[in-house]
Amino acid sequence: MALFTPAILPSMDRVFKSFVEMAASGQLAEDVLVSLSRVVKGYVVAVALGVVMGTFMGMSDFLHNFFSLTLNAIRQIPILAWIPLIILWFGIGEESKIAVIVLGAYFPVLVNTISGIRQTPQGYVEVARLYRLSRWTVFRKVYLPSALPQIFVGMKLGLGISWVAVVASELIAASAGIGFRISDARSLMQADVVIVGMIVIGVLGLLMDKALSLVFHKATPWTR
Amino acid sequence: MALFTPAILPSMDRVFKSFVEMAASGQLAEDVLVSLSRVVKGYVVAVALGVVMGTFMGMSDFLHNFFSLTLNAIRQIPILAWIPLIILWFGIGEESKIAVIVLGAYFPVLVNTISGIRQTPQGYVEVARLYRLSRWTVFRKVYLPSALPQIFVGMKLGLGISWVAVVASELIAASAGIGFRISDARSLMQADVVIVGMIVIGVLGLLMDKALSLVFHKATPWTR
Amino acid sequence: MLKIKGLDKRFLVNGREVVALQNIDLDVKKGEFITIVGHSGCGKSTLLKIIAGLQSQDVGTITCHDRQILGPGTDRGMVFQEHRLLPWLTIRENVGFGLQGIDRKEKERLVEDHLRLVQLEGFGDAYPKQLSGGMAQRAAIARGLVNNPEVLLLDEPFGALDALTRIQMQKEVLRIWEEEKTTMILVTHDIDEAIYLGQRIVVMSARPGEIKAVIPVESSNAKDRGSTEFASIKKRVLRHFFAEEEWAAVEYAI
Amino acid sequence: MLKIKGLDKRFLVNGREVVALQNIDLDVKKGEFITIVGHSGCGKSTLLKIIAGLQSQDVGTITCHDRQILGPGTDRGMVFQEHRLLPWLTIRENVGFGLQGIDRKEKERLVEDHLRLVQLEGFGDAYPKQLSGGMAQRAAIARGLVNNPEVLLLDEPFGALDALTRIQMQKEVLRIWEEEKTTMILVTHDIDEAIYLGQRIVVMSARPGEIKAVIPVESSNAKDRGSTEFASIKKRVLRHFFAEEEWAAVEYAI
Amino acid sequence: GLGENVPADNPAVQGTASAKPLVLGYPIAGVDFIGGVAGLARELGYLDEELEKAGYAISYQGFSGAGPAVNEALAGGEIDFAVYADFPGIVLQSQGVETRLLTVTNEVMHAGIVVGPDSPIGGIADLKGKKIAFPKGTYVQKYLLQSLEAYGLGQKDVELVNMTTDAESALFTGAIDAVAHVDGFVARIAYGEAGGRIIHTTRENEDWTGSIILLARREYAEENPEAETAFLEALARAKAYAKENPEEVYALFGEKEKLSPEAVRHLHNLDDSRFDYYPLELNAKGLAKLEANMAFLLEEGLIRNDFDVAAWNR
Ligand SMILES: Nc1ncnc2c1ncn2[C@@H]1O[C@H](COP(=O)(O)OP(=O)(O)OP(=O)(O)O)[C@@H](O)[C@H]1O
Ligand SMILES: Nc1ncnc2c1ncn2[C@@H]1O[C@H](COP(=O)(O)OP(=O)(O)OP(=O)(O)O)[C@@H](O)[C@H]1O
Ligand SMILES: [Mg+2]
Ligand SMILES: [Mg+2]
Repeated sequence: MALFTPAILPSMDRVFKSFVEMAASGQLAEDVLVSLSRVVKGYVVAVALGVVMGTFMGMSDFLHNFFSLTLNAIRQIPILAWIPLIILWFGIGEESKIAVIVLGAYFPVLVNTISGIRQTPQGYVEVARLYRLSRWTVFRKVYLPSALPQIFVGMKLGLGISWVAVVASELIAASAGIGFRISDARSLMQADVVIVGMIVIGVLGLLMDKALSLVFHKATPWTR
Repeated sequence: MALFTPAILPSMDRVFKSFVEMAASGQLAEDVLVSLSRVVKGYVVAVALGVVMGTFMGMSDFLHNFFSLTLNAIRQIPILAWIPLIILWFGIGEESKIAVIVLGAYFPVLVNTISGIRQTPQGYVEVARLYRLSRWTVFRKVYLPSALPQIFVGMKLGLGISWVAVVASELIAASAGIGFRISDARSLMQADVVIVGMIVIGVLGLLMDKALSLVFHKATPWTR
Repeated sequence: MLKIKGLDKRFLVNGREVVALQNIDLDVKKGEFITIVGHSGCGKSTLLKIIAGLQSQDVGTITCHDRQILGPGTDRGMVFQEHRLLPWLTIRENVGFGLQGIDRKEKERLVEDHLRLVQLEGFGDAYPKQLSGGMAQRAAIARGLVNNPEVLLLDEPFGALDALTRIQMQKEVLRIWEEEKTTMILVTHDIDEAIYLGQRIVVMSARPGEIKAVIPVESSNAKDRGSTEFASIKKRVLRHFFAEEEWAAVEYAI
Repeated sequence: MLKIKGLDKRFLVNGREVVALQNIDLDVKKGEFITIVGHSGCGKSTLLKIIAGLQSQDVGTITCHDRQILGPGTDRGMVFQEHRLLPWLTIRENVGFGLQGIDRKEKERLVEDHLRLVQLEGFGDAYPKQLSGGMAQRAAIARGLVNNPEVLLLDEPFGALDALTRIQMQKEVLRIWEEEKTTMILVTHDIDEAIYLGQRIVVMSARPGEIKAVIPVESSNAKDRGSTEFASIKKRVLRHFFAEEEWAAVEYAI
Repeated sequence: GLGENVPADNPAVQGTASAKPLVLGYPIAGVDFIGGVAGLARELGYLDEELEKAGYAISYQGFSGAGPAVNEALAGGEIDFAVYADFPGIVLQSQGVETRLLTVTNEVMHAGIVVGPDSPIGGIADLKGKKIAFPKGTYVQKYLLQSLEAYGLGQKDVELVNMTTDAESALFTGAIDAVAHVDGFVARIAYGEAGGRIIHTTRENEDWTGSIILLARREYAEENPEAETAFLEALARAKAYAKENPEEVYALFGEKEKLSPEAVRHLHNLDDSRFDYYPLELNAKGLAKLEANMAFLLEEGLIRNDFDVAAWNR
């Protein structure tokens, strides 16, 4: 079987030409901006929700037992199956697209945060208990820094999934966005556009991933 | 806006009736078995690949630098965009469906494994170096147990994503499977069937997740 | 002020029961300096953690100012056997870790004072992993002292210190004890230290961890390492450590 | 066999340079027992880790059997200042951690023997966190001894042990040294211990960490804690610890 | 004088304060273009004009998720009118979502079967034992099954594979032997770079074709009869324009659908530029086809309830 069929895997030449065309027409920039704004919004919400809920569930056994069954079940359910409900609850505007991204990016952050918080060495927690620090201080000074490396892993995964989810989200009523462009090009059999889209998302995602790594590096001076 | 439109969110009654019908006709069991077999195969491959690659990349800076750029870029690229290439490389049979699941489940396992391995306290690694243990022994006795909690988080996330990916995978030429059933029901506006599918996946995923937790608990007696 | 009555504590180790503490009775007066000596593994750390409220006993009661101890309280401070410095805080932040609700300036002053006290000036901005074992232990001592609690529990605080630093730290602790009237309970393996610091020495035996004897160090004369009282108390303490037949051989070595 | 020449080691702590070791010269003969004493933070642990091959020096050479040390080797074993027991291995597995390529039966026998030696029979199946501080330290000693390396580096191995256990462990180490002709380098804060065990005592000073003196303990008489030689060596060692003005005050207390 | 392609993502920002909003949904298969006479009406600006006159501000919303996505949006009340194939419309009404059929905009939606350029398959009869991809739940399914039957092939004689977007990938890699699909898709392969051969189309038998309908949420339709009238007026104007300027219309279709002139002719020049296949009224032929399609959906188990097609418009 051919590993390279131009109709599916066009030459790099052709891909590059498409890229230049899309860039020159301004369409690429528009698509990227639209999707980027969705990804950023959805991702920020997912991280905020995931870290907060994860912290609560990590620090309190009660909340963990209370929520984990439901959340673990929801976690398994395909995003595509949620879309009708998301349209029902969030409409077909931006909210629904952001909701899809949140749904995708939330769980890696949540699960990693819970695990990170729960793995905080008891010895350190005891020191904090000894001084009767407030829950908030204990979180800030003990749980959070201890869990940070793992929360960060969740954030990295969540970021990747945000980009994956943007395509699913742009299957709902969209007329721009890099995910929309990919779906579109797929039905138009424009393999070169699909590949351009993949590369653009790959590079963009990579840059954001690197930025995240940098922030993490700055935020954890003690690991150096 | 209506939060409950029967066409999208039918009554529990109706969902239950559908469930009974689908169960009685044997269709549900067939769908579940088909998808379960795909999930298990894809998941096992993803875990094996993820843990092995993650270990190598976690233990060797060279391999980490060598692969991480590519893998991080690939990680961001939407699964749906991969499908044409997956068809090109794996055809439209079972392999392609499993490939989609692997693509989804691989990265959570990989990223968590790398992070877990890299966070192994240097003090313990030094002890192993002191005794000039073979790389394999160091892995088995130091890195692996130290990374296990985080690898496990990756495995949990990967398992969830396997179920998410099964729907995408069954968009490729499928005629059975719970993901196919959901897509099919969605296009036929059979909300009750969609909801049955979601619940079945949720429960199945939950059971597998619990099983995983149990295995983990057994595998880490020292954390008790 | 601290009343311990009939304390029992057991642990399960691989299905087998290990009696860490058995029938511990001890009254500690306000402002008293108690030292505890005993075999490795006899339950000294466990006892301290129970007093701190970090572990709970299986049987028995323990009260502080006639109120049951059910958890940690700011009246009791502790220096752990392992230093337990938080890896993500600098030494300065670690020392000031428990200082809350006070003025920032005042906090800074207190922390700097205590860093100087344990001779870690210049290492305030270092992270714990950049310190040597003894330096980390000193930072932990500073963290314990800075809060100036009513009762201070010290679990082998000077174990990793050299002779000179050790003597200096002992003096500092004595000075603080005298000035602040802190109640001190200190675990040590150094019997000289136990005699030099303690008003009463609690000798514990291992498995089950029981109190074998409580030896008072009454005259201030006994604090003098060269005095005969010192030597006689040392002998009394050591005696409890060794079986009859060993004693003869060891006695001479002291 | 072990030749250290002009060793320097610096660390960066918050942008500031800390000289951990400076111009260290030391020759250790095969089968010799060296003890090292010095202020907390003077670089003792760093020196041991460099000998073990776990850290590298900035300047200087270090050879073992005339071969440059570039990394760890099975000829050198080490007991760390912190116990470093692997939390996920039982005590038995921890003790047998470095034993490789030998018969399973033989390995089991060796591990059991060493567990008995450090008085941890019955705790073989426990996990490290179920042990007291002293018990963990003993397990670490057993792990260091069981491999029977040519050179054994011991970093304050008895710091957390009570008087009795300590004496027993010291005796065991001496016995092994005599029987196996192991070259021993032991760091301690207990000067009595340094004299009792060492053939030569290396006294180090802090920041920069230099060798101040190497004091031989020649006659076997000096090992007797009651002897005048013992007292005089102790004085010589201590002298290096204190400044002139302090010395007068301290001398008396010894 | 072609209308601007207004941004459709946010219907709320459009129109004047007093104008009532009307959101039109439609499926997108690769290009954001409604297609057919409705697309023409939009591009010519007639839709905006007529609806503005009636006091409405129309906005357009394409769905990459095609028919099912349009249905979900209709059911969720997110869109008011929809232009799409009759199959998803029937599915929606049969599921009890209250809709009103406004008109049939196109009564002959063709489909075809395409094979790879080097394929030995010459016609439907050669498909025996072959792997054929088709989009399940669309009128293509009806066409495929009925045409196979017409050539004496049962469902057991071929291997049917359900595929939507990625059928071409499978065709090019040889994973499947033929694709049955809507006319546009077939033309795209046949007139595309990689090439392909059309072995059969519904032009052989009009009964196998599908139709395009204009559907409204019943609630909206009942509250806004003026919107319906204005909408239909715009469609009528577009049809009239097409009859007079066929070449411009073909050029417009070509540009919007990103198709070559040959492909456009194949797709749109069905009755020598008379454009009578845009009936824009509910005639007996259109209703009969809807009846037949509903019967097919029922028979195949794709819907569970039938309904009165004749009353759908009332
Ligand atoms: N990883 C490190 N990073 C930075 N500085 C370090 C590091 N390890 C040690 N140091 C510094 O090197 C010096 C010597 O440390 P070392 O641990 O060798 O002392 P030590 O003699 O063993 O002291 P102790 O008796 O307290 O254990 C100290 O000042 C310490 O701050
Ligand atoms: N978390 C635990 N789980 C199980 N057993 C424990 C635990 N903590 C302590 N023990 C057991 O309790 C006994 C007393 O331990 P403890 O730490 O109080 O001893 P210690 O007197 O402080 O000894 P050391 O002088 O060696 O520090 C030991 O036998 C130990 O094995
Ligand atoms: Mg203890
Ligand atoms: Mg040290």
